[in-house]
Amino acid sequence: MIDVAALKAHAKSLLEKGSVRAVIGYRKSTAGLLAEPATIADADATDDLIFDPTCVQNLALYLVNDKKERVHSRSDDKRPIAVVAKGCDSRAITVLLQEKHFPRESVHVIGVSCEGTGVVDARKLAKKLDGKKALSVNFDGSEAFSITTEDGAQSIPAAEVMAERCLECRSAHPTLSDMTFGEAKSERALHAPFQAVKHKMKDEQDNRWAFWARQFDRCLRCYACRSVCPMCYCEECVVDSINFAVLPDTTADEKADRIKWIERSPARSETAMYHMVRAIHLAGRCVDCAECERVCPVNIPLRLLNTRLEMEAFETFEYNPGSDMNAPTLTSSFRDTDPNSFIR
Amino acid sequence: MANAVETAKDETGFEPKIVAFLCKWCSSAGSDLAGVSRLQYPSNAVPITIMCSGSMSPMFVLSAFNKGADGVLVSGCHPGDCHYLKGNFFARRKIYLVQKLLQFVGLENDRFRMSWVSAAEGVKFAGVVDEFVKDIKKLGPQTRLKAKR
Amino acid sequence: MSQNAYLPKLGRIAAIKEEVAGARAIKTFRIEFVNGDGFEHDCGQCAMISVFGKGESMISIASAPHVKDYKQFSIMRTGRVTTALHDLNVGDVVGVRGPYGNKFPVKDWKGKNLIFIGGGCGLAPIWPVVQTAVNERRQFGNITVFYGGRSSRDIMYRNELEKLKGDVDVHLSIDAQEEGWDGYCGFVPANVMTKAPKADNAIAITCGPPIMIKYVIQNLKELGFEDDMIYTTIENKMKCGIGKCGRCNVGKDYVCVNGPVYSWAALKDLPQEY
Amino acid sequence: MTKTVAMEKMLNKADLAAWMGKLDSHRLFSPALEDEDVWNYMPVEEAAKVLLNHPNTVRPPKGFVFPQREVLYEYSQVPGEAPVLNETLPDPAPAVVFGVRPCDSRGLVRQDIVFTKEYEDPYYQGRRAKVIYVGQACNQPPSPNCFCMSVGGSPCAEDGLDVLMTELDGKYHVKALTPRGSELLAKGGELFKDAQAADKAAVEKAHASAKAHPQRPIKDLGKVAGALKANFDSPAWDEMAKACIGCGICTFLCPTCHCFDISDEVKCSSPCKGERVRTWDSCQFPDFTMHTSGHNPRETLGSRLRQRVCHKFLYFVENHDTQQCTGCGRCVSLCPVGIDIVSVVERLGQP
Repeated sequence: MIDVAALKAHAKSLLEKGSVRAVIGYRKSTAGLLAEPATIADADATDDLIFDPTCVQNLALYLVNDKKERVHSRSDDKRPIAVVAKGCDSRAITVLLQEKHFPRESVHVIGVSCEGTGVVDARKLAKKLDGKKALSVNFDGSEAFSITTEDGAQSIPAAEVMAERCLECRSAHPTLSDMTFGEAKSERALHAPFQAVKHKMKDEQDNRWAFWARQFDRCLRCYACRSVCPMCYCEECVVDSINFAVLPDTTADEKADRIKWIERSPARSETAMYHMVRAIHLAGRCVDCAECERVCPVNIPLRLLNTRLEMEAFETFEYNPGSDMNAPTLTSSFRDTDPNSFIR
Repeated sequence: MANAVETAKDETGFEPKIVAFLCKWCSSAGSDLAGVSRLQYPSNAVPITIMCSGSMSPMFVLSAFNKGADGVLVSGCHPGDCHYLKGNFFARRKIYLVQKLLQFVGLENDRFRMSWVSAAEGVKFAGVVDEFVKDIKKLGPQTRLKAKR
Repeated sequence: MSQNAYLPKLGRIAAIKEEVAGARAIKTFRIEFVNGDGFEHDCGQCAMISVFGKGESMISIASAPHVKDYKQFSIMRTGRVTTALHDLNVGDVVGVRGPYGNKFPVKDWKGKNLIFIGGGCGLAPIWPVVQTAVNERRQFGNITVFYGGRSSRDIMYRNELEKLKGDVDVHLSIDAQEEGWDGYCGFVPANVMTKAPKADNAIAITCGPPIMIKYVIQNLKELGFEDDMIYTTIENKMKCGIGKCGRCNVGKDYVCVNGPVYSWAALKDLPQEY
Repeated sequence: MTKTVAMEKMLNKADLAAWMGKLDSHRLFSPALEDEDVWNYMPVEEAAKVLLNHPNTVRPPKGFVFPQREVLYEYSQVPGEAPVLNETLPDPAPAVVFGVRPCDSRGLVRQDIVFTKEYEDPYYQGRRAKVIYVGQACNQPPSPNCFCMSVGGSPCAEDGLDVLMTELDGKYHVKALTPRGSELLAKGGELFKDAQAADKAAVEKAHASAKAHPQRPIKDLGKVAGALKANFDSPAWDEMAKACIGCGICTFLCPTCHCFDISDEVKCSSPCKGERVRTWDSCQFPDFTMHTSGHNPRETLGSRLRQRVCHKFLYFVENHDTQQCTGCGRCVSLCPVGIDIVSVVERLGQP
């Protein structure tokens, strides 16, 4: 079982020694059950740090945001920033390192094991509790969560309220870290990998289109899926085609000739394009943290869409995003044995 | 591209609009050869020359469908013949992924195609287009990803 | 207003004058309304100009209110819409809706000395005030215009400024020395300091790059100008022009309705979100 | 909203469907599941299946009058010639929306202020005139993050509604609040019985018990604006926005947020044909305020969080003497990273 006190002590000593600028971790939220990401720069505030199954967010995102902010504020503090990373978070950090988004020495990774159980799915839990409000969720051995409601604590089999992505997780333990807390349990495999995608692929093509068309029609275009994705770090996204990163030397022609790939209207065609472009851009980069799906206010199954190409990466090209920061990326490499028969 | 897609529609029946992204060094030359050889093949394909199939952005494919293409063809040099040595190998991987995604979302399989056509293969190019047009005619107009305009 | 505020009136480009060439080109467009449509405006107000297929941009009206036959706009080529505008020819038709925003309280300034301080394309928003003051010359005291550009090629309204001389004290400046330039060399705020206009019974109206405005205001205060004697205009991204789209919101104000004209006394209380 | 039109009736729960059946000259909407756990206002397909005990909808009902996409006009222009503009004012069929929570109807009142004060927005007005709102008092808080009473509302507030329904044992207490609401009740005819003194007592009791449910408190609402002004330059804004991902959830799903973008959607480039459309936009997006020059007055996440909170609790109060937040709790519940407007106001909006 993970020793949160030791985690806090480690974070505190890092800040006290001044060896990191800040620690990105989780703390209890006032908004609801799920933890909230916290960037802690004050050693005394490390006591707020928590780690339990409500710590769902992928904190690699905040490394990307931190970099943007440092560029903006022209900070010259060269010390690394520490980040608490679950298995999926650490894979995301590995992809960012692989893409040279920031150097390895600029980040101190505090790996945390999400044990045998992964994190909780708030929607599933709410259903399971049938209207009762969960006050806290804790790890309870390797197969259960201990859940507190007004009526007291109860143990629930983790598999019943665990996030889908955790059920299919192929490497639950951090693949990259400077320090790890918790038991190393890398194999979880409660469900077969890509089970959901494979199930959907069995559907008739016309039905699949009917399914996705309905999902695209419901999209609000709030861009939460893009904003929460650590891999969506582009300064300029295809959806913001009028407003893009403008530098002092950007010419009027460059601004005027910008291609407007996607209209802002939440029409099916535009929304389909938006989600498909994102899926393509994530090919071989998506670490299946499923944050896009979790944050979607209208519940669009984005994980299902984005893991389709991950399945292809893994099964066809034997490529596992976030496993090796020194490997070439999926689309910047090829093999002679790559599929060729689909080409005429 | 919006205008390129607006090719004339045959009054008597459905004439597919195909956007063909052809690499400058092989497939584009192959299509020219088909033309100068006076080969009979359908005129439904609007050619857009790109420097290399490896420079083909998935955005172009999606945008063509968004703007109303009934089919999209990407064509490059045969493996080993790339002017830039390995551009077409990168293309193969990328286009494979795009195809899988389009199919998963539910676009009809026959609407997106890749081919290897060398500068000498005018006949092959004509055949690829001919076959593509026939397959798309069976499907009818592409409505799934097309923007309402 | 019962009319549809979003629907532009149509205006034909009657004349185009190239003020400044190069990467930061400025052209002045004279637009005459089609079909007897149109609107009247006050000094400092703006209008939304449409190039159909490209979009709309908020541009200050550079002609004086007493000119009724046309509206004039001096526009720098900087983005999608302005580039499209620069590509248009005389005779082309654009959309114009407005007028938007508040106005310079020119009527309250009668009998006062007016000091105009402009930089770059910042002369355009205050130009209607200059024109009005010259048109009603006897109603005002001394009129002084300070205006500067990066180089002599960046000076807009060159001929118009020449014509003012006699009625008005004109002090031109360029940033760096050039052959054949007999005006001041250096930045606009410094030029103001060397001529040191008197603050008694005076109003200063300034517009230009934010950094210029900052130093102009600093210098004016040194010269004894009170906060409510200094006027400037601010800008923000705008879409609707009628205080609904929320884009130009600064504090409780919407620049398209409560601005763009501010006295420094009012502006300094506003958050610096412009 | 005056006493002269107030009309109190009782409707058997089983007769709700029959009443809806008599409203067939209107399009009917009620909260229904759009997807698993996602409640939304959907067209009523089977009146008998309508239940009005829903949790708060994910989307507020603002889209009925302020849709996410509105075509302002169509244009077509042959180069060198004058364009032809075709104004596309909406003329929707009349609609009745059931199950509107009081916080959302109070949101509507705030949108009315924005869209009808000074300049009347003809698109908004065109739709607004055609939509009748039937409210549903919240006997139970529909969301764990409700705080309507902390911002001057209540679970049985009537502002913005045409009719307020309150569920009682086996019955609905139905109160017409506007002439439009009275007409709607009149269409129900015999289905409605006059509310008796006992019914009125029961509804008062239900409302009192609804108001007694604990909610997230905001202390000293009257002092929040002043405190926010005083704390405008506080570093706490940046600190609290550290976790913000800059998405549009909080604003798109807010019943009061009204910011929009206007853009051209080109259908054909020559001759130029297209539509000028307005779409929802969000002050939380980084490009919302970016000038063409690249200068961005609100470049940081902190400044954008501050804009959202101050617009609701300071600027709107200064301009219209009321908060632009009705305490529906959506932005709190749906924020991916737990940014909580109540906590923010607690921290920076207290003297």
